[in-house]
Amino acid sequence: MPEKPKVAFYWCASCGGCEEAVVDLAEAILDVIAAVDIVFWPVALDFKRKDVEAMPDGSILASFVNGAIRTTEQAEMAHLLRSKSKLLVALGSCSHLGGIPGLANLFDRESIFNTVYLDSPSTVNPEGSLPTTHHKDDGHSVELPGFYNTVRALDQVVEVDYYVPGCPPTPRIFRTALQTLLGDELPAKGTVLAPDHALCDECPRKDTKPERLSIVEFKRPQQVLIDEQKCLLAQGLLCMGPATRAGCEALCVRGNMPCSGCCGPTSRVKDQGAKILSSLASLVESKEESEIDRILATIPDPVGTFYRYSLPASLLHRKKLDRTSLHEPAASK
Amino acid sequence: MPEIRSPADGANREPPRIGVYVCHCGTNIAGTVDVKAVSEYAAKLPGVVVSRDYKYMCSDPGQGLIQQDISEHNLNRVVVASCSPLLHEPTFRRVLSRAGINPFFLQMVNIREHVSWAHLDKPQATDKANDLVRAAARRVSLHKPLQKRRVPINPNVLVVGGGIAGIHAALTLADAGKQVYLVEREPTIGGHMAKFDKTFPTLDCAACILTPKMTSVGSHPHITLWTYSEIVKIEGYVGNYKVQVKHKPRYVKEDLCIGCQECVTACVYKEGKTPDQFNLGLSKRKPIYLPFPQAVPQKVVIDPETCIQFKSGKCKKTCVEACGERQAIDFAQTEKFEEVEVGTIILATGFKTFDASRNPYYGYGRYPNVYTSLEVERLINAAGPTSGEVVLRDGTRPKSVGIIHCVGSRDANTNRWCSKVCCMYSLKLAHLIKERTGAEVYNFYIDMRTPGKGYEEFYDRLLDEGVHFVRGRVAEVSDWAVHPSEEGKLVIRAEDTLAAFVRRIPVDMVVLSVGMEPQADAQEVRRLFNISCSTEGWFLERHPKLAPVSTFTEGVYIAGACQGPKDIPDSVAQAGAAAAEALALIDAQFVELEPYTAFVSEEECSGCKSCIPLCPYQAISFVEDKRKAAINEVLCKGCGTCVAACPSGSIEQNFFEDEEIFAEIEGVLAYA
Amino acid sequence: MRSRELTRPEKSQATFEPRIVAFFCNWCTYLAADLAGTSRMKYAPNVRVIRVMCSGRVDPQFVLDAFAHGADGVFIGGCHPGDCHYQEGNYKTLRRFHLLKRVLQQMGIEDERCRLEWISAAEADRVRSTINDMVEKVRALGPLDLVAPEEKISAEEVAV
Amino acid sequence: MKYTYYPGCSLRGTGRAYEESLLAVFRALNIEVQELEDWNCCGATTYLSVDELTSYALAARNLALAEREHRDMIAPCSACYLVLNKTQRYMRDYPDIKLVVTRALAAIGLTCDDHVRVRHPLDILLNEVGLKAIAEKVKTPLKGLKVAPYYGCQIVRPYATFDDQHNPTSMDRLLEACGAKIVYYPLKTRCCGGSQKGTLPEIGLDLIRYLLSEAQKNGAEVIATVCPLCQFNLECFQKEAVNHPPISMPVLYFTQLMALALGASANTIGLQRSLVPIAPVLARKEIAYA
Amino acid sequence: MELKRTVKFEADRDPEFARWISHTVGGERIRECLQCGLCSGTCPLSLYMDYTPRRLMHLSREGFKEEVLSSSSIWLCTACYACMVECPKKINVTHLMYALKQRAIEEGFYPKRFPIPVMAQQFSRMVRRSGRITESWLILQVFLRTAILRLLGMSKLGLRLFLAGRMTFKRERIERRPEIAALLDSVAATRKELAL
Repeated sequence: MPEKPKVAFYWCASCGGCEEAVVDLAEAILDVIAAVDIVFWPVALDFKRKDVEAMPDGSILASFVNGAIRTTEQAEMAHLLRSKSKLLVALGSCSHLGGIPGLANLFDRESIFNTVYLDSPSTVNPEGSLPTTHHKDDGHSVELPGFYNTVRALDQVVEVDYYVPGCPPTPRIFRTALQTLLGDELPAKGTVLAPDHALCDECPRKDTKPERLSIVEFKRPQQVLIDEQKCLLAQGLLCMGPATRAGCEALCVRGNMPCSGCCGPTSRVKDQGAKILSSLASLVESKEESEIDRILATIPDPVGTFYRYSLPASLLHRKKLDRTSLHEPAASK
Repeated sequence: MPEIRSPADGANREPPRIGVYVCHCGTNIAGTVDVKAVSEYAAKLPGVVVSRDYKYMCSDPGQGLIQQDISEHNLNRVVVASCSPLLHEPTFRRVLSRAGINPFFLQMVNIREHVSWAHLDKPQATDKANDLVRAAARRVSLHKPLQKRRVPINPNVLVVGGGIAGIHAALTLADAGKQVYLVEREPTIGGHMAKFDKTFPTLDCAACILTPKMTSVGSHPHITLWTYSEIVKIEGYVGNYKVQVKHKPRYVKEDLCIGCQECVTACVYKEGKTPDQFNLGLSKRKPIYLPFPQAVPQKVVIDPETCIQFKSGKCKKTCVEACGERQAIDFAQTEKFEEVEVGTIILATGFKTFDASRNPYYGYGRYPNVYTSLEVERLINAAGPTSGEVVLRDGTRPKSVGIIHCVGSRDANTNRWCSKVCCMYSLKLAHLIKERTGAEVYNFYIDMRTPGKGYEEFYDRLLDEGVHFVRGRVAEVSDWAVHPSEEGKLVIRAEDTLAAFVRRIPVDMVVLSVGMEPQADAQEVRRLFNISCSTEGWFLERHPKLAPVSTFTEGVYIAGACQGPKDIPDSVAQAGAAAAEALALIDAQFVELEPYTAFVSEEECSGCKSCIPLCPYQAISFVEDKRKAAINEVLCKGCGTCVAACPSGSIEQNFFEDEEIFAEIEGVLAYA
Repeated sequence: MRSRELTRPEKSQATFEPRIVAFFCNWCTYLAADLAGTSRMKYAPNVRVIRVMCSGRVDPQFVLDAFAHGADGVFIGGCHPGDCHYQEGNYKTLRRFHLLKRVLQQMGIEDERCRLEWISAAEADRVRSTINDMVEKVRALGPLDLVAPEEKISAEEVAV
Repeated sequence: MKYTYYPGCSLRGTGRAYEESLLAVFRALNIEVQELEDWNCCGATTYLSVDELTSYALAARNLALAEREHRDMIAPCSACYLVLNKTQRYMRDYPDIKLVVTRALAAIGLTCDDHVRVRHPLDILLNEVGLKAIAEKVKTPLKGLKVAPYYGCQIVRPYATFDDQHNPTSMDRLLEACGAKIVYYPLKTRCCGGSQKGTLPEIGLDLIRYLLSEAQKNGAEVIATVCPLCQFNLECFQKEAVNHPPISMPVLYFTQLMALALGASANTIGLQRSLVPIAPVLARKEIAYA
Repeated sequence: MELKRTVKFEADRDPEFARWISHTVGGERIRECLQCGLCSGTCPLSLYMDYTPRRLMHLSREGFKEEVLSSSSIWLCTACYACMVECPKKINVTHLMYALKQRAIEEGFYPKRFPIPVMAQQFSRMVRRSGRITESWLILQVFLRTAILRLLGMSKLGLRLFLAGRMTFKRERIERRPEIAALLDSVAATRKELAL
């Protein structure tokens, strides 16, 4: 009997939600088990890295990697799985776009370390020790993964064949993705395995959105009693739906929460944040600069809002801090 | 289950075969840009098959060169690096068409206006040119074939302004059989010219040449004359404008009034009490009045500000009695709005004269016998307040008159420009005043400007007539005497720059030759019609030499002094030109528009409706059955605002597609 | 991965010449720039103009793309408020611009690097002065060095 | 209201009455002034003709000293008022001048950041105190005393900061508030010849003659001035300027007339210093003053 | 009658002078002058000028240094600013008059005992010495150096002023006189250094 196609799962910088999503396939997981042979899945099964290294190149049909790349180890694993697999699939927002961990790109490593290991009030770290790549302790020395200055989406480190969007991908998205991959003809390389239009299309509240929306204020969910039927944008809530890829069947909106954009942009958009920004700002109801600013000020954290899942993969980059000049201003010029 | 499609990409696109053509434009470009280097650089760019530089790309041989290459090297894309696309894009697109490929496979690079003429350093200029060419090459490979849109031209024409320019344009068009709507905001047409007595240099009577034209406007079968009316709204595009006109109430039914003026005689006011603005306040009129004897239309107007009936409601209404069964008077009249559709528009909104009180040192408004030139035109006019008698406020004849040129012209403190007509009309006034009063007349001028047929000869004539010419800008008109001969006179102090000393000249009357200014509401008008103004506020022509009556808005033309100071002959000539431009468009019956419209890709649109409120032309609508947006190509003007705002990237704009612009951005920035 | 065409050649690092991408609307600022040329006004050669029909066409993506591809500054030129050839396009630009500026600030990109100016077809001299002014301000700020995740991981990134 | 006060040299010499009356008016209207500490000559118009840069430095020293007080500075003398204003403007407009002056000040440990407003008493009285407040405080109304308001040059020319350049009216309105009658005076901003009378007498005299006879022709009983030099010229050379028939036209500082109206006594405001006495006129008008 | 050559040869021009006037403070727009004569007309002193201000503008921009610097006009200007305010080309005529005075003094272009430059020099001396001006002394010194005889004519007026307390011979002085000297020296130094 022909052996079943091998698949692997791995997680990098992520919360583990995507692993859950796999489990959430519920009974459908049985079909998966039936259809494939899982050769590597650190969360669920006891395989070691060396086992993978032992495999011949390309022997895995598909590796599903979730999580962004933040450490050297994650990068190494990404490369390893790439070489062993025919298909490398980015699973979930973090590996697809950088995800929540990607918001760390608002700051550089040094400031992050300072906050986390030194400055934060809850920290007790008298000798001010910071993460390091090698550590000596009575003769023994250990090599530890290095911490990059920047968070990356998977495809910013290795070539990726397909993307399964979502934070996490809904069972439906994941199932459809699997079926597509197991199907006879594969979509073009680089395809995001979800519909290529925006969420509004499958939003239950689509018809309640007025044709002429004009924005006078953004409210935050906790500030209002949210009408269960009405379009959230029409209620003054900042919903990313119009700029976000469909496929999730608007789960959040059905849960009476605005879409926060986890499935990323459509294939026609390079930068999800810029697009929703453009669309919403254009609708602001004023021609007067100070009034425009007043209205837009009701978005407290634009980057955190518009780029919640997509900062690393976006066109928006942080300016390098000239650390030397920070330390001794004189040296700056 | 949601369908999964591979994202559309340019896989099915034919590989580009680009030809790059760098123009020397004589030395205009080659002087500052190393054109050889640019074309050599271009030759190495991906997709470029041929790259050449040539003296004049727009010349026949230049065009031939491109056409030949297209067929020989079967090029499918062309980049021309020369002047601004606004100049020669059409030229080179025609070349592509002639060569049998879609004209929109062309990309122009502006290395003249934006590079060679703007920079000095040759290496830097050449670098810039390279960057721009590289970007163009990348962009052009992505161009898609497009077709221009043909729209029909509505043969009706709107003419705004009933001065000599508007009148002439309207008549020209109407005589050609076109339906003309002539809109004038005053109760009568005629404009400034109607106020003049004689015209320079021929001294023929203004009324004699203007009145016939005015009456034929009033009676022309193809002219709808709307006086006391204003344009309030205008929408549409070339060939298809929808115009809304507001008719101000004159409280007299135009169709019933026959202009007999019995009502005026009958008015309870035995004497006029209100300054008559047609005579610039030099005479008084009644609340019900005819602007002036030759007014067209011959319909009276009631001024609600001064009419007792309007102020107290308790008037004997002798005017109504006098009007009798005609019942033309209608106190209940209100403003009316009317919509018309036209294909082309001619703006002839004219000018206003400089407010002389802005030059306090000439004492206008302080000394009664300081007049503006326009006031003196009325004094001289046989139909004017003094029936042609040139007299001072006290009714006596001036024995000496000083005419001061350049009031509100050539002066950084007021208007920098030369008003062009003042020298000539000042000569005219000097002649007429001398003729009527025999007074000593002094002209104070900076430079005597008499370019024009018969103008210099007229100046000679004035010199012969013994009018004094003092070359110097007057410093002050005052009433304090230093010398006994100055007692009770107005004293003009100026340097006689030819004699090289300062003179004090006592006169009885001072005439300020005020310059021409843009109309007070020029800015609003230009916004209404979507055209530009020069920094001074004159309407901006499309090209100062080659398109003097066209504007940047297709189908809107300008004529007369609204475009800049002009005398009557020039205004009339321009009016004719504007009419001809309109006729040309009408006779062509169609106009071709750029295809730069936006379109919604139906299967991609999510129907989020974000775009709908953004379109000022209501071109975007929500198609209920499909639950997606759609753009009406005819209404779309191609600004691309909706494209930039579509959150799912489902709207594209022809010739300005995202990928094309990205290619251009990354092209100019690439280090290669 | 980020291609070599994006990394500043050594020589241009030695003598920093700001690279500014400009988006000019076809009816006002582009014409003004043409007029500046025809009137032979001289200004800094650091700006590369991209023509759009209306400043309203300027998608914030364009601005970010320019920065991401090595622009040191971005300059958007449109018609004066109320003068837009398409009635209101420039107001949309204005609104987007105000929000975009805040996003850029959060990423540490200085205000002077992104500029919106209303320049009418007649204001050739404002094209000259604005460009010169912006080039000088950006020159003073120095090259815009961004942390680009799409760039290859460099050795220096790992060490602590 | 508190201001720094820059008298200038003339108000310590021929123009003493100006200072006396000015301070009297300020007292009456509760305007506090503090004399600029160790002020020096502004350089006046004369210095410019010897050495422009130095004259700016001189003026700037005063500006620098004034900046320490963080108050507006009042300069009653037209020449001072102009020179100080002009220095500020030229330092803004001409980098060279700014450089030279800044260095010079540095040499004596001063800096000038151009944040002091140099203002004229007319400006203060009209725009800070206001006509109403003044009218209320009038004790001895001037009973239609016919005044020719003479502004001369330099306070509205070249910089019209607080009044119309061609037809200033601030003094007119202030004196009317004190009950005076302003006569038509077309020469109100014409030059008095400045120091010409001292240097080229015959020329100065002509200008003075025009001014005096025009005032007389328009029925003025007194000429009000704002500048020590104008006052000096118009008063001290009347006999020389207008001889047949001789003229006797009192020439007072506008502040003397105001102080009078506000109830100050004659010799506290320097009326006794006039060479052409005003007393007869006041007597004729039956304006009883202390 | 005495005849002299009136034709001017290019050699009579001093291009450096022309360059200087258009680069000196206030001369920025002198080349734009359209010779309208408004300045002359509005000038209260032009009654006595040999060259009207307008002519001075043209002569200087053309570089006729001799004529300009030896003209009486530059000394007549009282800086009333009428010309500058009204000039249709916004030329700072008044300031140019100052510039010309300075140049004339530097190059000694004025008649002996001519009071105005003397006055100016006395003025600056007194400022340097005392930091302030005592009018009485100033006038006295000027007359001593120019027209002693006129002093007698003036004495009567002087006396009346003295009695009125308007002529004091007590010298006005500032406290920190050295500062003035330091100030002036610094200016001189910088001027030399930058060749202004």
